[in-house]
Amino acid sequence: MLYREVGQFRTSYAADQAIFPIRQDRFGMLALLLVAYIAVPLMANEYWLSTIFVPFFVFSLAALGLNILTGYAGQLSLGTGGFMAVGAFTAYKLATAFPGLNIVLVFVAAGIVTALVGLLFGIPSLRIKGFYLAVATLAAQFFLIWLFVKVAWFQNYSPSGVITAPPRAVFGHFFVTGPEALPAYKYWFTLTFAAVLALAAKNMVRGATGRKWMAIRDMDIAAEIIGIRPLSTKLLAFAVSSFYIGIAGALWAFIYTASVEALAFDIDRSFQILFMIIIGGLGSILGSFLGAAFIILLPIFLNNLPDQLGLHVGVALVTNLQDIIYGALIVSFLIAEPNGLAALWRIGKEKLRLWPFPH
Amino acid sequence: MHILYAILIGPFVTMAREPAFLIEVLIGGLLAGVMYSLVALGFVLIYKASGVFNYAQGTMVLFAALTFVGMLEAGLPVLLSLVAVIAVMIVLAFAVERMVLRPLVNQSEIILFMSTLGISYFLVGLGQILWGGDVHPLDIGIPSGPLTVHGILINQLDLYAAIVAGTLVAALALFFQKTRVGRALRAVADDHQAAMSVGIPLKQIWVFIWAIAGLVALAAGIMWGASLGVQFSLELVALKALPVLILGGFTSIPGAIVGGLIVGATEKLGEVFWGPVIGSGVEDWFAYILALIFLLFRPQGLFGERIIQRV
Amino acid sequence: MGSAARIGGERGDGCGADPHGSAPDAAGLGGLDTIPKLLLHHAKVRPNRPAMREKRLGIWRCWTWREVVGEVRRIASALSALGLERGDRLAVIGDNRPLLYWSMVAAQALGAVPVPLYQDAGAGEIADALACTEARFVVAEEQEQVDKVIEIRERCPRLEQVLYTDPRGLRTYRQPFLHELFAADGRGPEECSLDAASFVAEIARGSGSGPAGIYFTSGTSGPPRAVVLSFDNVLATSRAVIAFEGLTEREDVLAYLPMAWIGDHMVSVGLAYCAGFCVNCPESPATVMADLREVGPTFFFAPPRIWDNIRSTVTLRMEDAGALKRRLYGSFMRLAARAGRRILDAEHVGPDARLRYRFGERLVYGPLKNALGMSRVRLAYTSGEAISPGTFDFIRSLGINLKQIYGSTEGSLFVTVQSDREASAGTVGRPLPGVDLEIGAEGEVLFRGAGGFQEYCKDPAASLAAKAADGWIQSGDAGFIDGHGGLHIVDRAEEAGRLADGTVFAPMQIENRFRAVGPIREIVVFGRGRDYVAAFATIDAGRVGNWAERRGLAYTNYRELAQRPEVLDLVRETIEAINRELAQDATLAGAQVRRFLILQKEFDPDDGELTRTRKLRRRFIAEKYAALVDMLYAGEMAGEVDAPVAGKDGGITMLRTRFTIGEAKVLRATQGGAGTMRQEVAAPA
Amino acid sequence: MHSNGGVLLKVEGIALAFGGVKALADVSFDIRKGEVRAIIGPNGAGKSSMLNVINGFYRPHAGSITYKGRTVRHMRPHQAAKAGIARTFQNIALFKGMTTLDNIMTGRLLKMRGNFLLDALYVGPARREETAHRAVVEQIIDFLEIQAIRKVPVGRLPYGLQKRVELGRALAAEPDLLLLDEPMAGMNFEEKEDMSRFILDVNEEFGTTIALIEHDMGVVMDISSRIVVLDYGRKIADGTPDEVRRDQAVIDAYLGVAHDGGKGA
Repeated sequence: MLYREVGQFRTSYAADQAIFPIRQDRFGMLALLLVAYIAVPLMANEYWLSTIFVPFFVFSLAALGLNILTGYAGQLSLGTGGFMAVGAFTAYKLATAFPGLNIVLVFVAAGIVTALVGLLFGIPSLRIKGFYLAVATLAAQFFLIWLFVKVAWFQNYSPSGVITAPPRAVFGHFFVTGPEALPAYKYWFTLTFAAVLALAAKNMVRGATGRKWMAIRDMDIAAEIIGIRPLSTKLLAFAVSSFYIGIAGALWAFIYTASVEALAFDIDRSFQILFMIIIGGLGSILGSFLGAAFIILLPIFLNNLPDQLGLHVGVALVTNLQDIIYGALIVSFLIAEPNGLAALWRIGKEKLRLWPFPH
Repeated sequence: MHILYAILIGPFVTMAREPAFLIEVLIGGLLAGVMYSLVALGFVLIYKASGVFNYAQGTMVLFAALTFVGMLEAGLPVLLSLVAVIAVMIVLAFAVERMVLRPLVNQSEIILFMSTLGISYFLVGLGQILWGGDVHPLDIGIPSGPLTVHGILINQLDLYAAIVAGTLVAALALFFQKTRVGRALRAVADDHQAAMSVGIPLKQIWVFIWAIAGLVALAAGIMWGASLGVQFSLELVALKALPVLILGGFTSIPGAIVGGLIVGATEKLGEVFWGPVIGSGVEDWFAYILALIFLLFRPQGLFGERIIQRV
Repeated sequence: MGSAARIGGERGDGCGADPHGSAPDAAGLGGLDTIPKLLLHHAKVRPNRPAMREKRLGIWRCWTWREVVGEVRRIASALSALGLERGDRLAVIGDNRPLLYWSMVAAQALGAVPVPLYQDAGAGEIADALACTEARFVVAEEQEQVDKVIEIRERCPRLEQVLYTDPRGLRTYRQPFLHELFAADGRGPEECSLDAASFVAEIARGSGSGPAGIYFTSGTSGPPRAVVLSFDNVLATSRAVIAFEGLTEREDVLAYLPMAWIGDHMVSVGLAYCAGFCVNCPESPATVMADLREVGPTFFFAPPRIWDNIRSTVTLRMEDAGALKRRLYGSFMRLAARAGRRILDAEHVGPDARLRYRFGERLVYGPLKNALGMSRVRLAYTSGEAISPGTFDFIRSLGINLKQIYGSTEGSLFVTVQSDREASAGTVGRPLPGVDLEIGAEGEVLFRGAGGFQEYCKDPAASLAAKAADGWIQSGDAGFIDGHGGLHIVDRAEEAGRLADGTVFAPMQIENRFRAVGPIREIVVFGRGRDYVAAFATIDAGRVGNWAERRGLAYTNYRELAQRPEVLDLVRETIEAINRELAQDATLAGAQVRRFLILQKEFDPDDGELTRTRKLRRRFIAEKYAALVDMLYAGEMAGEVDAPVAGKDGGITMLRTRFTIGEAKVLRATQGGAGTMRQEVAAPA
Repeated sequence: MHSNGGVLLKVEGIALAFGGVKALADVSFDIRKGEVRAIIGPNGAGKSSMLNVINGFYRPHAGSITYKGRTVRHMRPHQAAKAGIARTFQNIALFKGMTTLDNIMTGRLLKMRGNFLLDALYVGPARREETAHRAVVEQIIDFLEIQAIRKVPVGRLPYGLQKRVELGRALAAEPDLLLLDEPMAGMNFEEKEDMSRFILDVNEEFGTTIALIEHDMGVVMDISSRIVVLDYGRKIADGTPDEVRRDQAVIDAYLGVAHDGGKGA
């Protein structure tokens, strides 16, 4: 009902293939970016910036990465946590080994290293599919975490196994890591990473690369017969996906928590991110963000619920109740909308465009 | 060079030097493997009958054991507790079919898989609320302590567990081969449509198979609980069963058994002989890497059917 | 495959550079009295305004006026090279395509006369038309049309050259008279044998009194006639309309009506070339609705049937909506029925209703117009036949400025036009400035004006009968002029009559009340010289199908649906409801429908029951279904008759079929209805 | 049909077996440039297997394939695709999650030179390439008259249209040899007529050589220039429609078996 599309016609393929071909959507996106870059840092307090928005962007990136692999290329992976750890520890090693290296480059390099590791663990995807592959990715998960726990070199021989991000600044003196870092700087920094990489992901999935991935996902035999090489396509998905996840891991370790141990990236983390893309919507960039928001906000909401209701419940009981509610919510969500929040969004938008017609 | 030696040759030298120890480790591993088989069996049953990769199998093991312990602690006699837990697992099967599987029928595999993750969370929370989060020791009267046979030490509990597991597996195999219900279940596994068309009610089959998986979980839970205490790490046993599945194939009962034995044995060998060299905790991932390498050569698993692609 | 795409610019900023050199000078043409002269004029005064768009290969291609001159010159040059000469006739057959429009203008530039034909006409109809107009050239769109022309070529001795614009499937055709007419884009500049100067010179030779084209009437009662209109007819009429409505170069129209219909020609050529606005061609007939939304025309012209369709589609689609939305929609549509038309007519409306209507505009009307592609429409016309009052009020109540015009091919489409604040379903408006109107002896509408046609092609007798020496033209319609000078059309003069008891019987008036109401799609009434009025109905398969599904009634095709007794009852209820309405109307009260039956196929122009513009051919239907008409006036309630029915595969077969007759209650006329035809109709059923 | 006589593809002595079941035994025939070649035979005669061998999906146990003068035992599917062999499938194998447009665009992938980095940045070359290929795909959409479903996810389309989209995807590769596996299966009369017209138009407009499997004998006889008849994995006849129609072996083995199926012959 908000849409007035009449008279918006495209005179070039470039315009027709734009990310937001409808004018109202373009304005909407612009407004969203303005709010994200200007309004939020002005209005939000430190708590919101550091414990909600920053992890939201970090999780969104990880979810984006997993969505590329699972949602677009159709390769189920349970190793996300392990790859995040690769990103985190690579960034740590690089930052401490080369103190002069720009922090952005450190993160990008961490992403590249993770991509290579992802490539390695993607090789079995040539031979195996579905849950066999999922279980195989668990090998990466367990092996990598074990590696970062056991091999002290990765933690620079820290006795506790915890790595702490050294202070680093962008543009000379805006500290984004370390004790002097301001929440707003951290916020802008992660937001920019998320925005730029989301744009890149959108570009890939709407282009030839994305079509290759989706072809493999939807029907690998037909894809092969029209000339798509399954292995290189899948490996590319593994690499790109791991790049995103690696950067997310590095951001997690450096910006969000500032210090972290390998166990922060255990199998539960993998499942958490998998939840995000399922709840958010497989094969949707927007869904990665929506899913991340949902999974981050849900526990916060559940935590505060007893207080809001004026109930006094023990901490242990709260945690257990949370688990129950979380589990039940996931099941009910899958039943209500198996295609995720992005599908709800899409349907809602479609309804608005067709309003008052029902379909 | 030293490190290569330590990894590639050293352990074998140790093995050769102490064959009795090797056999001891091997037997210990095989016995543990039987327990893996038991958990894997639960996965296979459900996957075969309903195409669901049931991640909650591990949680079911925990939940069953917790409930059992909880009832014992409440003062119920063993047998009554057992019956009560069995009843609980059957109720659980009904609930899962009614509230999860039925609404999600015809959804993709990954959605069903995610729903079992939801079930898993739910059961963990429920179990803790009902029975508390502490470690519960479980004594079911099996003598612990080692048994010496020909100079080789064998853990009695492991042995009994293996016997129970073996019996259960054999019983299940007989059930599937010889009974009418069992054959119906196999028919469902082979072809849902065909099973429906000959009048096998799919919904009942699902309840049934989940109930059986619950019983298998109970057996596994009691055994593991007896040796480790009933605690939340039991859930992780499920993760151990996954490489077993890869090795044996998701749909093969013999595969689950043989795969379990292989995983149990190699994992123990890895931990005992390689652990000192490359760090402890090798068993966390050893089986996975093994399974992964194995898969590269035999993608369908040990007993899985060869896949002929058609277009 | 693989031709480079040409990409136009955004709306309003022109469409890119001119590939054909600058426009020839239009000076010294001696007045803008022909369409080609207007073309040169626009290329000079608004060279970079869009003149034509076409959705092709997924995007909108755009041509500015300057570019169009180049295209037309190129086509003229090709036609001239093939021997087209002054005075020749050139037939055009196909969907609305820029190349076909330009071919017509190119022919005019060379002094030849374009003859647009209906693209869905059969080979026989085309043969008749070509023979009648003595066409030497045919420009056809694609293989299907070319095949038809080749098939009947022997019957048209004057036919020499056939050009086609879409080579698909024609590569193996070796006939020497076949030529491809290239689209210029992507093929590089075509060699143009006709240089700019001689092109302008050729155009300058044309004059306003010369023939602009030959257009076929739809032929509701009898075979179609070929009407010759001069440039003066077309241009004077167009200019009068532009002045009357304030049309500018900024309009957008969608060219989707058959090119052969005078309605499309006047809008897409006459008005477009006079006002200099842009004509948009849809991608294919299947995408018209989507393309309509994309273009968002500001001026939209449609015959009543399309408005009926829009209304029934809206109603049908809203039936699937949730309860809440349906209530919201229902309440706002009731408000619109009360206040919407009055607001549009700038009549007095209370501030409360006005506020609520504005609210409804945000919530319902605006989105609805957006969904229909009508958001930008500031002027909409309906013409060709009478529109049902329900549909007319429905469209206007949404805030779409729909107006009736009355006219005919012989009158260059426009004889009367409703002015903005006097639009109503009853009258068809007052005469267009410059047109005189009179009611003849038999109640027949007579008119005289600049748009009055020249003659019927090769039929001087008929010409003489229709057009008097002093320029008065007999419209063939019966009507009267009300106290405000508004014209009312009763029916075709030859159709209007009386029942046996002397009651006035105007079938069109009755049929209008029923068309597209509830389950009924079409209705045909009989009664002239009979004791009572009886009717054939066809049902709206979409709506009735929906209704049947909701009720769990089984059916597999139209025929089974039409045979269901439940459907007969449903139709009966609708007829009785409308009978009640008719009873309120003094002139129509005696002509309520008493007996009816549901036909087991829909009317189709291919079966001759409708004209190509989808008008009912009542007389043809009466003859074709004579046995059924007899049944309606015989006593029994059911019977078996050989009748055409829709077969399973969609084809039509003659089958001995059982028909059941429905009897509807007829009410006594209520006194107090005014003597006019004007009738406030309640919100759509 | 402008067959100009040159042989485009020749299979010789092809044999194929699945776990002891012989699918093809010593099958040889050729396909000439520009012709419409039909492969017919009763169910289980090995027709689909033959197509699968030609485009490399199955590896024959014996025999050779000579394509454009090069003789090999086996090409991998993507090699075959690269060499200009495209195909459609008996059970539609479209990418269900993608629109009509994207599905046909996948047919262009072999001709696209970009990489994922250019795609990610969507800068100059990637953008230009995307646009250029879109223009080609639009020609195919126009050709197949599917403008109205351009942006509809193919999963929502009726069967007949899906078949058309699949043909579009194969055409997008601008193949030299187009393999059609029962292009008209499950279609009604009108859809079959449309599809026949498209097949002939493809053959005529683009000069594409076509090999097709089809059950409807009427259609086969109408549109193909030469026909190979298989039965139980063996070739039993090969010739023009008229020759095949008169061939006693065909009448016995094929038409004799399928009384109802042989209506057109």
